[in-house]
Amino acid sequence: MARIYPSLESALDCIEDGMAVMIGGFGGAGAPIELIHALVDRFKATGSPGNLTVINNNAGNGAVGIAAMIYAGMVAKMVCSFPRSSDPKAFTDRYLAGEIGLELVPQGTLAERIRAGGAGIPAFYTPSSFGTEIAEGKPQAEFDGRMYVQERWLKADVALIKAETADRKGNLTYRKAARNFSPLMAMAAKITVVQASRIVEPGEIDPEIVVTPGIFVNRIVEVANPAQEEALLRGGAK
Amino acid sequence: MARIYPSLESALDCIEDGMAVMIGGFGGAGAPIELIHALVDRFKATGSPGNLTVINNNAGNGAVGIAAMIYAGMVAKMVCSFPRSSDPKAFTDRYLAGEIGLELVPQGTLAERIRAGGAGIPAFYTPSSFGTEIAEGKPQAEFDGRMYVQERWLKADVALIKAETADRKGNLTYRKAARNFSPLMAMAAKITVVQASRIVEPGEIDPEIVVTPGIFVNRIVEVANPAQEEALLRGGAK
Amino acid sequence: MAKKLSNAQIAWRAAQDLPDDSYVNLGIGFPEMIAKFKPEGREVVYHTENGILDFGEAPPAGDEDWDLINAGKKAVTLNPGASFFHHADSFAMVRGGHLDVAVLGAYEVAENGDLANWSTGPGSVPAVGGAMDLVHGARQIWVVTDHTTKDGKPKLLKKCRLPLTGVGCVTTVYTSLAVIDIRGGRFVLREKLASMSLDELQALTEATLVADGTVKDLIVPEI
Amino acid sequence: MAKKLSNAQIAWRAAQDLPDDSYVNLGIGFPEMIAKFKPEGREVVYHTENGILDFGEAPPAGDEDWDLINAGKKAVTLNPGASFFHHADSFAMVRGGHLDVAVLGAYEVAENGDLANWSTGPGSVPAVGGAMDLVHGARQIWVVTDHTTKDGKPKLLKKCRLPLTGVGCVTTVYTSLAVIDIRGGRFVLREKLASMSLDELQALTEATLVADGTVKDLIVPEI
Repeated sequence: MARIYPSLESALDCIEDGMAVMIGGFGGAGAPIELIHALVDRFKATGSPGNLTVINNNAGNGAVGIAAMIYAGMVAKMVCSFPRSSDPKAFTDRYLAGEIGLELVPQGTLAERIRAGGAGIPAFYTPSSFGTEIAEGKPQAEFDGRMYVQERWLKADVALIKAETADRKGNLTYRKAARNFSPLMAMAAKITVVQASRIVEPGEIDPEIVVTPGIFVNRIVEVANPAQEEALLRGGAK
Repeated sequence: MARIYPSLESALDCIEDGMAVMIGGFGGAGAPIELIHALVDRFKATGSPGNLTVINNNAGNGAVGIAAMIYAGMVAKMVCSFPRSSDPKAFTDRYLAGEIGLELVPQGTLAERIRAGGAGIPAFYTPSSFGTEIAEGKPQAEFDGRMYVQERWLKADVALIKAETADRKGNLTYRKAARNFSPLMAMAAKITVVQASRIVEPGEIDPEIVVTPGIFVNRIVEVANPAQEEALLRGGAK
Repeated sequence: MAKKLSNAQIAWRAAQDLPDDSYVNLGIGFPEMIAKFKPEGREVVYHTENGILDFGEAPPAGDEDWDLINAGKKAVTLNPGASFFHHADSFAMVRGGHLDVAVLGAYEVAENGDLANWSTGPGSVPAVGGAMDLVHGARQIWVVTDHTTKDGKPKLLKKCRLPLTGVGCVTTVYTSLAVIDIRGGRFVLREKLASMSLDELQALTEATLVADGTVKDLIVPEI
Repeated sequence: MAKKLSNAQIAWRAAQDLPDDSYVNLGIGFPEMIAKFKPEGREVVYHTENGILDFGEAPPAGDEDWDLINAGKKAVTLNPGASFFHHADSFAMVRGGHLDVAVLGAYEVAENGDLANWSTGPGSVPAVGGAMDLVHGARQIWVVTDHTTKDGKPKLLKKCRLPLTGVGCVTTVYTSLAVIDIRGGRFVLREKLASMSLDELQALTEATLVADGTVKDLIVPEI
């Protein structure tokens, strides 16, 4: 059952060294900047949580958000589809130096693996990546005359996501294309931590328009005027 | 691209003998009664479309909706999870007489197979039905120490569904628990035919609350005050 | 023989164990009755397979909206904080392990946790609904049932004879005579009617009841 | 050598083939340019991997909403009838065969339809994005590309040398010199620049161009 947390720090106290952490967002849209930076601050102050596996479509841009986590040295491995950005230096330098791991997953497969994790589907077949080096070592099978690659579910210890509105029971809505991976990650993590721009009473979100039902949400913290990663970067944030 | 059709008959002219037809609804909620009865009327007048495979959670109740299709003799086989209802005589009599086929599918597997059909996932693994006679003959595999059953996608030639609001580009919303299987069926059928209580201009449905995006919809016909199957039955419809 | 519990009393007893802050699916029919007896102040959100979370009681007769029903096709109402979703999302909740408890009826339960509740074998119309998904999804699977069949034969068996719904899935059985947990492939007796001896209860149970000295009296109110 | 088409002209040519009433995904970068040249009156709905259907042009500078972006992280606007959805639904549209056309860039295309467009091999940071899903999802896969590499080497090959994005997936290639359909494992020349002979074009193409007498002139406006 979802609970409201009084601070970013308290909402994040479930994250420990070595955990797998899903982080919502595609580019800057949906990136939970305040949650991420509170986690970076904790790492800088205490040395923990480090050695994290971070799951996101990208691998950081500039020096904010996931890039700040990478610069801080708390990320051991990225699972993503597209570790490029307008300024991918944080990841690229460490990757080429062999200091950070990379599991490259086609974007649709990444989304489906996360959904599968949340939906109790341990494996599924997809045409994506068949015949490519991404498929090497994975079981393959023919269905109806076409070849497919078996992919496994992807789960995480914690998901950090950004919502537009949350009610006290954990029901969420998102803002525009900031939705992207967040509803899936909320399903696939043991503990889902949400920063919401607005927390309302149960019943204030029409049951017809709930995107993430409260059953998938554990911790909510209100961040009334959240930073937008892309806007930060274009504003020259370092 | 979705098109508005002027009549139930014209919207249904794509249905031919022997087709697989998904029909939305769980119990009476979401059953597209007007589409179904227009199809029954066509069959009674012309003898076609017959020999249909009908995919729905249930197998008809009383003498309306899918039960009317069965009574008319146009259904060769039901694919469903629960062929019981308050009055299942239409199906039960024919089933016990060997006159209609039944593929019994656990409800969650039915939903996931339909979604897989729409999502291009030819097969997936589920724990459901492991160790039961439903799993007999299906591939099974162990993942992370637990056994799972492989299930295949389910597609259809046509889906008949009921929406609350449709815009002219095919975006749909549903009414309460009348949503159930319909968004999945819209994805999994070659042609999706929608009866909508209201057709509006594009832009009148908030992009945030669209449940079925128009890409999954082909034909829309307005049925302004649709019958509700359960209400019909309780009203004594024969 | 001791006076056995009514279905309402079995439902009452199961309801006392509903965890606080939990998501629960009550199977259609008998298990639905549990909602009536939820202890005051305990926060329970109910899930129904057909796409509602946090539904409430039945509306007054005449006020039904037949687009607002549960998996048993009964009219329900919504609590504040309810949500609608499609069937694949609904069973993602089930299969993905997001429910705390699912409660089902049973024809037979075996001591290893096997459940048979969907088919009485050839000659009838089989109907499985969501049961095969629920038994492998929720963290705890409870069964509510009479302790024996109508003609007095055991329903708690060494091995199920009817077609299985799920393998090794049941965690607790609330019967008309006892509360029994399934642990390590054994029926572990937690509570029994005080008016009945262990031997009497064992005589109505095919598999061995493990009673380790902590068996309590099964006490329920008149309902 | 004949004056080759600019990227804008290649995009213009591809845009002329956009089917009416179609759902189209334009890959990030060069393919995005095609939207600018959509013929008047043709109804095309654009899909972007990150969860929007029916988005429109870029907003004026300064009016960007960075929560409203396409897969290339560029700010977009919405057309009436747009919708938002999550990534799994977005790729259900892709993988499930609901898109009519996806347009991608290429490092290499082979005559059997193999595409290499994601990795230049060891030493770089690999990035695949949605390309491996798109190539197996949309009904038609178009490639827009210069006909040769910067140093004049063929990009249309007998067999790809770089890591593959997809096998046998490309249906049409719009290059700076020609329009080529892939049919039956062959490059079938549909159009070429009039200023260039078939032999000259073949010399810049590793695999054989099948020219069956119906080759038309590739005519594009100055842009």
